Formats: sequence, C-alpha cells, structure tokens
Amino acid sequence: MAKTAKPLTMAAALNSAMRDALDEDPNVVIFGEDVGQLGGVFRVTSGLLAEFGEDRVWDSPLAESGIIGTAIGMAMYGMRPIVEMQFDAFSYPAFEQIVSHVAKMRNRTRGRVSLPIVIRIPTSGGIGGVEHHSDSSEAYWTHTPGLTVVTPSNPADAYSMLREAIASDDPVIFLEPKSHYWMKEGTEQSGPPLPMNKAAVVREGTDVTLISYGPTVAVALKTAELAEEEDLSVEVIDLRSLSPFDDETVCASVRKTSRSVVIHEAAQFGGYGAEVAARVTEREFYHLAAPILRITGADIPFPAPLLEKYYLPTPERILNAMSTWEWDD
Amino acid sequence: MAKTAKPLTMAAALNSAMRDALDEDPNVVIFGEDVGQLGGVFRVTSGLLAEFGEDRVWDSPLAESGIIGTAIGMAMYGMRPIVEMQFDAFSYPAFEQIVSHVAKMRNRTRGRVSLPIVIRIPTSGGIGGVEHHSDSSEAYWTHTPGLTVVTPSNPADAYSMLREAIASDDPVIFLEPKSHYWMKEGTEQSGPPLPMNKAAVVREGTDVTLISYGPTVAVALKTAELAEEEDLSVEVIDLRSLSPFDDETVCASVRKTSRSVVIHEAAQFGGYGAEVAARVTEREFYHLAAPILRITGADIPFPAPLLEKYYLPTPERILNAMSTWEWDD
Amino acid sequence: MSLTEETSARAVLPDAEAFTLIDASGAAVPIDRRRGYELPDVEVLKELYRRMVIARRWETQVTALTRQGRLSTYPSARGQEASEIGTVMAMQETDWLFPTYRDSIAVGTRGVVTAELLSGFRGDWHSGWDPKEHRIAPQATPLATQVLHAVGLAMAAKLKGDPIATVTFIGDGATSEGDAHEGFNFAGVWQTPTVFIIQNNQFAISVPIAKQTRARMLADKAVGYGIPGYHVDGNDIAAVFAVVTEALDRARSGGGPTMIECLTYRIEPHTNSDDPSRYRDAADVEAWKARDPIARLERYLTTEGALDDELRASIEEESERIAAAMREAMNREPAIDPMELFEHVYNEPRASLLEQRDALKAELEDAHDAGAVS
Amino acid sequence: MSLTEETSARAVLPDAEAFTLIDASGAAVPIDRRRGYELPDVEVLKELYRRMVIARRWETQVTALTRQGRLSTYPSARGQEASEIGTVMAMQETDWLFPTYRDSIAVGTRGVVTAELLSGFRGDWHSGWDPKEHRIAPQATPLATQVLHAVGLAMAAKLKGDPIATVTFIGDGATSEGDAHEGFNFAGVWQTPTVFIIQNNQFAISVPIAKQTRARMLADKAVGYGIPGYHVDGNDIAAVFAVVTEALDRARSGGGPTMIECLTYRIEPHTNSDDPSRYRDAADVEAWKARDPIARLERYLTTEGALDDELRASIEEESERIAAAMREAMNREPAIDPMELFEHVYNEPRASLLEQRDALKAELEDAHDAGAVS
Ligand SMILES: Cc1ncc(C[n+]2csc(CCOP(=O)(O)OP(=O)(O)O)c2C)c(N)n1
Ligand SMILES: Cc1ncc(C[n+]2csc(CCOP(=O)(O)OP(=O)(O)O)c2C)c(N)n1
Ligand SMILES: [Mg+2]
Ligand SMILES: [Mg+2]
Repeated sequence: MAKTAKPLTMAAALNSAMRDALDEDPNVVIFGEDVGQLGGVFRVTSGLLAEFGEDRVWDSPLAESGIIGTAIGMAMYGMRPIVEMQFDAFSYPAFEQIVSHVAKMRNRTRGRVSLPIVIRIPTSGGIGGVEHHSDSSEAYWTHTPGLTVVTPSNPADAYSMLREAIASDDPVIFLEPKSHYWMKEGTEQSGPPLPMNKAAVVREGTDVTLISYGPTVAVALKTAELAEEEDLSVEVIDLRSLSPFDDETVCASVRKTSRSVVIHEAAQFGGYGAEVAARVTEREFYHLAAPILRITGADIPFPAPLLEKYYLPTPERILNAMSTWEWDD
Repeated sequence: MAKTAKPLTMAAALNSAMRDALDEDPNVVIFGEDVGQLGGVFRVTSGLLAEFGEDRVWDSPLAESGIIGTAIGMAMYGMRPIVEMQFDAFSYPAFEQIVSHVAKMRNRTRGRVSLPIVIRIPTSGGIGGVEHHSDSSEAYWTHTPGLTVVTPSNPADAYSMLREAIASDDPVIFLEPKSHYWMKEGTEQSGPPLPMNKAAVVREGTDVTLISYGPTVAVALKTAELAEEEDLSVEVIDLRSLSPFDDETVCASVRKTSRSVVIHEAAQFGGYGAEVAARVTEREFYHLAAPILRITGADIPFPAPLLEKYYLPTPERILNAMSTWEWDD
Repeated sequence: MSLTEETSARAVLPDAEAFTLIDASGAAVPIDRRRGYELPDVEVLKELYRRMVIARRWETQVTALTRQGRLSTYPSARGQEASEIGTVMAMQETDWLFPTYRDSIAVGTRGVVTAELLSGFRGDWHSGWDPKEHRIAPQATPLATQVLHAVGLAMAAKLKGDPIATVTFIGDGATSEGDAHEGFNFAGVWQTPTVFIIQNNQFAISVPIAKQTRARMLADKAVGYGIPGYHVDGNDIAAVFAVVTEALDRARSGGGPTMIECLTYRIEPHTNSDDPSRYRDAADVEAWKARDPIARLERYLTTEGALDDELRASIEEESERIAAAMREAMNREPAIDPMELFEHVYNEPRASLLEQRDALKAELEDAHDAGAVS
Repeated sequence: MSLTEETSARAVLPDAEAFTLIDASGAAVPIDRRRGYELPDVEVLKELYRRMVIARRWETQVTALTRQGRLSTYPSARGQEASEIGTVMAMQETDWLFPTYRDSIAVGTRGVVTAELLSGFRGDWHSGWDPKEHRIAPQATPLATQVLHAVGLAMAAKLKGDPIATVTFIGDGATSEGDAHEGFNFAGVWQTPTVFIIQNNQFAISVPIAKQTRARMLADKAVGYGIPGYHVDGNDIAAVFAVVTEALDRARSGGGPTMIECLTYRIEPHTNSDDPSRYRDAADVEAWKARDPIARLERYLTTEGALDDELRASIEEESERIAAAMREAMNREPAIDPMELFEHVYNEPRASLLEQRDALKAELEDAHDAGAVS
C-alpha cells in the first residue's frame, strides 16, 4: 500500500487500487462492459488494459448475469475477478446470480468453495442522470446473507477499502458513490487505514449522532457545520461497511449522544436506515432520548434530473428533523 | 364474491379467486411455468385451463424475466395478467423487469400507463424444500416503490385478497405461504372481508403486540396461547399488506400494549421487520416500554430441509425474547 | 432464393450479403439481386427522403442543445436514419412501437412533439408522451427489456383478435442480454405479430460487435427461435422499408414474428459524454459517412429526376422551421412541480406518501419564507 | 457431410436426423451413416454398459428410498443414462462437470460417494461433496445458471493455460432462460473450452418441448453463437460418447465450445412429487422404453458376442452390492449439527452471526434442560 502517493480523485484512487492488485496477484482479472478499451464509462479502469493486456483486463459481452455468472466460474478455479456493473440499476439482471450463487456458494459447499469476487457498482444520484442511472441498491444486497457490502466516501478509503475487498476471500459488493468520482482528497490521512469493516467517526460531537455512508457523508458533515452555528455538537459517522455493521462504533456514539439520525439516498421504506434504526434501538433503547430518525429519499422511484434536488437528503431537512425532537435544555 | 362457498384449503381459495376473476373479466389471463396443463406445481391453478381454454390460461416457456416482461406488454394493452413464479428464489431472474419496469411504469408515464399485473409467488419455508425453494423475498419487493405487496395467512383472506389484487390497477406481489396451501379454514368469517391494505387484529390482548404476516401468523397465535398460560395477554396482528403498511392499526395496538415483537422467516438483517420496528418506534417512541424486538430467521442462507427447524421462528424463541424485557409488574 | 421463401422454411440461414435495393452509390441494384422485392414507389421514396432530412436536421439541433447544456444527455442516431425512419414509415398507425434511448427520431417521426419527446433527456420527467395516444412505449433504457414488452403487447392483441403488429428496436450489444433471447423465444413459441429490428451499428458504447458475438451475423440467431431472419443493408431505406413492410404484413395476417438485422453505423459518439477516439478510428467513421443513407437516396432520386432543387430547398426550409421551433421549445424552461413526484407512483393514494409529500411542501415553503425574509 | 466438418464452417445447421451409431434395435448403423465417426471400442462399450446398469440400479434404489421418505425429493434420470454416462465417461479427470439436479448418476459415475452425493436431496446440507476434489460443481437448481459457471471456469483455465475442458448439462426447458443464452454467447465470443450437453428429454416438468421453442431442434441455436451444434440420439451411448469425446478434444486443444443436443426422454415423473398422468400419455412412455439405452447396448453387445450371461450376472451382482451399500448408507441418520449453520456463510467471522449462533445454542440447551426435567 506504500505504493500510492495520495491520489487526487476517488476515480484515480480506485484505479490505483486495481492497478496495484493486478500487479501483485496474477489471479486478479477485470472484465465487464466497456472496462477495457474505454476504461469504463467513468474511466475508473482507464489504462489498465494497456498496462496489463487482454488476459487480465477485457471487455465482455453486454450481459450482467453473464458477467457475474462467469466470474463465479473463474473464482471457483482460483481467480479473483473484479467486475463492474455499469450503473446500480444494471446490476438487476444479475440479481439471481448474485443472490442465489455469489452469496450462497461458500455456505452451500460447507466452506469448500469461496468466491473472492469484487462487484463494483457506481451507486446513487447527484449527477443528474437519466432514469435508471441513480438508483441506490444497497438494501437489496445487505439483506442477502453471504455478501459483504461496503462503500467508501472519500478517495483514501476508496483505495484502502478496494484493496481489502480484492484481498478478501468473501464476495464483496463495492458501491462507489458516482457523484464522488471526481471528489478530491480533503483531509490528509495519517497512520494505517481503518479496516474495511469498521465505521469511522469522521467528526466528533456530543449532542447528536448522524449516521451516513457513501454519498451522504458529505451531507452529514455539512449538516454538522450548520448545526454548530446553532451550538449543537454533532458527531458524524461514516459507516463504510454496510454489511457487516459495526455495532460497536455506532452504539458507542449513540450511547454518548442519545439522539441519532440515519441518512441515505435510497427510498425510506425497507431501506438500509430501517436496519440501522431497528438494531441500534434494540441495543440502546434505554440510552435513547428520542427515536432514531431517518432522512432518506422518498418512497418514490428516483426522479428525473431536474427534480432530483427535491428527493436527495439535504442538511436543511436533517436540521428540520432534529428540531422536531424535544430537547431538555 | 357471493359465489364462493367457504373454500376448504388456501390452495382451493386461491383457485376459486382466479376462477371467479376469469369468469367475470375477459381481460384476466393466467400464464407461467406449468400453470396450465399441470395446474401448477402446487395445483393452485388446477382445472382453470380446462375450464377457460388456452386463450385464457396457458403454459409459457420457462423464463421468469420473459413471463414478467410479456405480462407488462399485455397489461399495457389492457389485459390483467396473473403470473406465477414457481418458487420465491425463481422470481430473481425477473428482478430487473419487476423493479425497473413493473414498479416504475406508472410513474414513468405520469400515470398514463398502469400495470394491473398480479405476480403470485409461493413464499417461505416449512415444507422441507431443497435449496432455493424456501426463500422469503418480501424485503426486496417492499423496498421497491411502486409495488403493492400482500400476503394472506388463511384461506378466507387468500380468496378476498387475491380478488382485490386482481381488481387493483396497481401491480401486486402476492406472496402465498407455501406451508399453508393445504391449511383448512379455521374460524368462520362473517361480514364483508377486510380490505387488502388493512392489517387485522387476529387476537386481542393488552400486554404485548406480536406483529406477523403470512406463515408466521400461526406461530404468533400459538405463542399467544402459550403466553396466556403465564398470564400474559398477547395481541396478534396479521399485517396482510406489507406495502402499504397499515400504520394506524399497528400503532394503535402498540400504544395500548407498549411492547412488541415482529416475527418473520426471512433473515433479520435488513429484513421487513427492520422497517416495522423502525417506523413504529419513530411514531410511538414515547409509548414504548421496551425496544421492539425481532424474531426472525438468522442471517444465513435458508438451511437444508433437516435443519430448517433450527432456523424458523418458534413460539419458544418469541417467549424467550419477551422474557428479556424488564416488566414493571 | 427470395427472402419471402425463407419465411416458410424455418431452418434456413440468411444470405451472407446484406440485402440492398439502392446501393451506396445511389444506384438501384439489378432486378436479379432484388430477391423478389420491388423498389418502393418513387412517391414513397420522396416521402422517406423528406422524413430523413427532417430527422437529421432535428437531431443535429438536439445535439447542439445538449452541448449547450439544455439536455442532460442525448444519444444520437445520426447515420442510422434509414433503419429508424424506414421502419416506422412501414408501420400502420395502429401498430405499436417499442423504442430504445437511441430511437428518438423514430418516435418523432411517428408524431410525438419535441417537448414531450425530449422530456427524459431534458430531465423534467422520465417519459413525456402518452404511450396509448401514440402507440409508442417509453424509450427503454434497461437494455433488451423492451423486447419482451413488445412481444407481450403483440400477444395481447393476438388474443383480442386485433390485426396489429408490434415493432421493437434493439441494438447489437443488447442482443447479448438474456431478455433479448427470452423475447425472441416467446415470440417464436407464441407466434406473436412482432417485428424485431436489430440495429447493428457495430458498437455497444466502446465494444465492437466482434466482442459481442461469434456468429457470422446477428440474424443467424433467428433460426434458433424458428423465426425468419433477414440481413438488410441498414443504410438503404428502400430495402429497410420493403422488408419491414413485408414482415409487418405477415405479422398482422397471422404469420408470426420476424427478426431483421439492419447493418448500419453510429456516426456520433454513444452520447454527448462519450469519447469515441478511445475505441475507434476516425477513418472508419469517414468510410461509413460515404455510405450515408440520406446522400444515397438523394443521389438516386436526383438521377431519377424525382428530386429537383426546388423540392430540395422546400424540404430544407421545412427542416429549418422544425429545428427553429424545437430550439425555441427547448429554450423555454420546462414546467416542474415537485409535488407531482408523489402523484403517479400508485393509483391508490398512500397515506405515507402523502405525508412525505406534505413534508416536502412544508420544507419548500419554509425555504421560500426564509428566502423572502433574508 | 461429416459432423467434424461442421465445426469449421460456422454457419451450418445440424442434420435433421439425430446422429446414431447403434440404433434402437441394437444394430450398428451402416458406415455411410456414421458421418466419419467410429464405433467406440468394444471394451469401452462394455464399460459404458456396466456403468449404465450400475447407475440405473442405484437410481432405482434412490427412488424407492424417496418413496419411503428417506429423501426429501429426488429427480430421476431413468431413460437418460446414455446421455448422462456417455458424457461423463468421455471426460478426463481434470475436466470439470457442472451438473443440474437431474444429473446425480453422472456425478456418482465420476466418483462421488452416495452419502455426499445425496446430501442435498436427503436434506442434511445443500451440497455434500468437495467440488475441488471431484472437479464437480454443486448440482444447480436455479435453471441455466450453471451454464455461465461452466463457461467462467473454462475461461479461467484457458487464461491459466491449463488444457482442461468444462462440461455442463442443461435441460430442454432451461434453454429458454436468459442465462443459457448468455452462457452460449460468452463461450462463443471467448472461445472457451466448454461442451454444452442439452438433454432434451422433451419435458420441463409438464411443459412439452413444443411450448418451449419453435426451432426445428435446440441444436439449431448453436449457429446464432457461431459455435458448432450437434443433434445426437441421446439414447445411444455410442453416439454420445463419440461426439462428446471429439468435442472435448477440440475444446482442450483450443478449438472452442460445442453445443450438443441429446434427444432423450424422462421415463420417471419429474420428481417423486410429480404426477405425469396430468400431462403425458402412458403410451409415449412405453414407446420410449422401447428405445431404452441399456437394452439397446445390451442387444448390440450380445450380438457381438461381447456380453455373455456370466458377465451380465457379475455386473448385476455388482449393482446389487452397490445398491445395498447405498441403502444402508441412507438408512443411517445423517449427522446434523445446528451450529454448523453459522460456520460457512463467510470466511471472516461476524460478531452478529456469532451472537445468533450463541442464542440458538442457549435455546437448544434450555429446551434440552426443560426436556430433562419434565
Ligand atoms: C441492462 C443494461 N446494462 C447496461 C446498460 C448501459 N448501456 C447503455 S447503452 C449501452 C450500449 C448498448 O449498445 P447497443 O445495444 O449496441 O445499442 P446502441 O447504443 O449502439 O444503439 C450500455 C452498455 C443499460 N442501459 N442497461
Ligand atoms: C430459474 C428457475 N425457474 C424455475 C425452476 C423450477 N423448475 C425446476 S425443474 C423445472 C423444469 C426444468 O426442465 P428442463 O430444463 O427440461 O430439465 P429436466 O427437469 O427435464 O431435466 C422447473 C420449472 C427452477 N429450478 N429454476
Ligand atoms: Mg450498437
Ligand atoms: Mg426436460
């Protein structure tokens, strides 16, 4: 990991992670739609075909179930495929292969066959994409036992988490917030990276815990800044790993603040926030001063580009929600 | 609806509902794998091909995405297709058609094109099915805006709810608890049936609310009986409609009892119970004496037949969970 | 062997050479190479020419507006006008069309006005027109999914005894998707009145057809479904029109589905955000420009004396008028109402959705008040 | 035209008549109808015969045990022994097999012992054997999904330069699934060493092949993927063995994938819980019994003087021994440990899963204690 100087953008960080993995392990291969010659529609795999050749990085036929299904066969033979679904909603044709095989192969074979596959999926909205290009699919994957689901919110995490995902012997759904591909590194990271399965407290506070991940971490941080003006001390958690869930870090924070809001872009009903609210409440009910709230997308299909601003969680909406609580002081 | 004498089994009730609908509306058609000549692997469509002919009831090629995709086209032309996915896990190949089209067509077209499709899916375990034959897929569908998701727990509901689903202009995922197909009508129903979107209080009580649906309603009722021996008065709710969720009925019960357990067969993490717990807690936090608990399948793939008894929720497990609460009295 | 004969023998493969009536130089092919087809009537050809010119002018304008940021994205069919327009002009009004994102000019040619047609790409709503009014489904983005919708609607029409057909466009890349297979297969088994137009423009974004299939041609797939398959020069609108017309007639009269591969080329980038220099030679594009469908028909009509300067000028003028009108339409801000987001998800209103709507409303009013005060 | 020639010309359709070496009467077909293939050596045929007899006896026993409730369900391949056994006997040890629920006898013939083989149908674990040890993937239940796994593994072997091939079985019904299409297509494009054995037993549960495809035959699909397609008498193990052997040789030596349709018939119900009287005539079953793959080879070998009463008796005795051993194995209660449910889901242990495991453990101990006291 020493190899990478601090990468500029999340896309570049992901690219570095794959380059380094290809370099270190001959079993790592990359294939999918447009990932070779073009370097992906977001250019995340740019240059890798040229550098490593067609036996390591190549363009597959246009069929997502085919991509996942063949990745399964390759992984059974000892390879470590990294595949890309071009957009969230275009992973749906591969749903059966992911849910019935990728997630279940190890269990089915009593641990004899692991599938070290990384499924990279550009996720969520915020780029004015046309229909089907802004879905957030995490709840489908996190409900499926056997999958590991992670999502970085910044370039440094993107690098270290993707390296860890590739090194993992378990299949990993790697959700890349597409609105952040061109995000530049904000803060200087020091020390070794946090393990992929740990949540990060990205801002400390004492009054409220905002639980966020991927694209909404930035929203949570912005909210915390605004809240500071009103003398509210807001702690912000970046979950990083959605499955497994880091109960320890989140519960410790909620025990401290006794109030919490979960934030995500996906629709609320049955969304990932429901699990967060339910499990943290189960564990910390007697420490909670108020119900855990959810600020999320509405229970509607993701809107057309000119309307997405009315759908995406905003700091104002979060502050609003917080103001509905009864505060003792 | 006067037509049906009280049907004996849930399978027979469902069969009657379809027969009556075929009879009344020439736009109703039924197709899918083995639903014609064989009458379905559970015989739910038995006799309908013979009675209505191949233009109304027929066997399609073996392809779930194909079945849903063509049903969409038929619905666009004014038909009301009822299709069957042979088992829960075999709806997954149709995931894209269901999530990206069935759920979204009406919204996409500004309300101009509704898709009155009923997707019947035998759901859940309890019959010792081999792998992939016992999944509970409700969380995938209920998280998807645009779908209506219902599940009956008894023959009378099976009849009235399927009639209503067929009559609905919105697409309905109709989950049929396969362990209940041969369940006989227990209690005499009187009066008009409850609307499909309302939850039923199937047993009244004052100390605890058990929230259940489909196959776990029977488990909840059994639990209530056992609890009575310990002088605990348990209210049992049969949700019937998973999406929409009947907040009113459930919240009223929880306000009364202040304690609740949600029960389902699906894995817990990100399961439907998370939504129930989260939303009821959001609304009734100050009425709750304890966190809402979830008694569900473990976060593992559905086990092989001889092991399913260790996975499925049992009255013992529910009573156990209830005993972890601190009781004032 | 005539193309018509192929339709009865189910296990016959298409000819290797793509079927052409008017070649790239603008000359009609000799009668012995017309496989029993006749050249469309000259009045028809003139109308096809007019429609193609208008479509190209309209699309050039859309592409320009997209560069100016008036649309969020736009996938152009430049170079594919013969397949697009030849197909829809062969359709009857009661037939249904199932287009993809690529086929805006086909949708426009069937009569959908610009503001409704470009809703999705402008970003004011996912789909803008009334599918039932125009008998045109929304443009499909999830690849190949629309193939099944076309087959399903055709099946419904067949069951109801309505003598209509459905047509769907599908790209070369999308033929690799499972849904394409399931659609072709259902159509074959059910013998639905459906015509599949595979627009083989030789690329799926950056991926060339050679990485999409090992088959000699895509139309070779038809035999595996027991349906007739055709391989047509997709830049020759006379050939496209003739073969599609025949396939539609057959479909409407109970003869079942047909697969037609139109061999063509996408001149523009995949969409405005694509960079084709990363994956194809500019020289290839130039070579395909020399086979331009409009120039070819123009040459033919001119040689035949059916197209003089006057007519050419009047069509050009008409195109400019249409382009100007659409420019104006697209420069107007689209009407947007955030409350509409909650209106169409279900027929049955849902309490929880109304709550969410009211919350957004309150929020917007707050923001408005805050703005008014500050 | 020899079958071998077809492999180079990509746009050629298989012969209408299924390829046979030993016909239903047990006679070898004349040399001019053998399309360049040779009859397998008589020693090979004797071994194929022995394996088929054992497989049938074994499976008859399984079906009986299933009726007695020792298995939760069992799909029999009775009548399909020639396709099942002919295929796997043509494989080398290093080749990988991707079977379905139907193909237990193929798995057993490759050496998996009964207790491991029947794990899934008995219900003690989803899949019982070590796939890497036997080079056999778990039997796939979700139809056609395994086709892609077979192509993927073949691709990995090709990339690593290992001279092995993969074989997958797929039913006639499952060819309608999108995954079958995607698998055939990826194999064609990537030229993977994969042999697709389509066992056309003419029914998908209750649905006959005529409702599954309009194609003349399933092997006609191959041309749409640019791969060679064969149509073989699936009840003639000599033909199956010869064609599969050749296809595997070609695959291992860089010649790419092959699609082989074996025309056969499922004599038993779909599974023990099926009632075939609802959808097919008993007379059809009888007609197909007359084409029995074992009886046919028995007649041939007997006529050739290669099978005498002594050998027949010894094979029968061996079969009985195997059946008895398996009966015994299956009558033993399988070892079940509920704690194992939590063991294999992930490589990385998860805290929340360990919590759930401990909760179950405590619960079971409680129940045990309660039982002990009461
Ligand atoms: C299921 C699905 N996967 C991926 C995409 C992303 N995507 C959009 S267009 C395209 C290429 C399609 O190529 P082709 O079918 O040849 O049509 P063309 O764009 O050339 O008209 C891809 C991969 C999608 N829209 N849907
Ligand atoms: C994706 C999927 N859909 C449905 C099923 C249920 N099912 C199991 S076997 C079967 C019929 C398969 O027929 P065929 O492919 O011809 O194989 P056969 O059983 O005849 O060997 C069906 C519909 C399934 N297992 N997987
Ligand atoms: Mg293309
Ligand atoms: Mg079959």
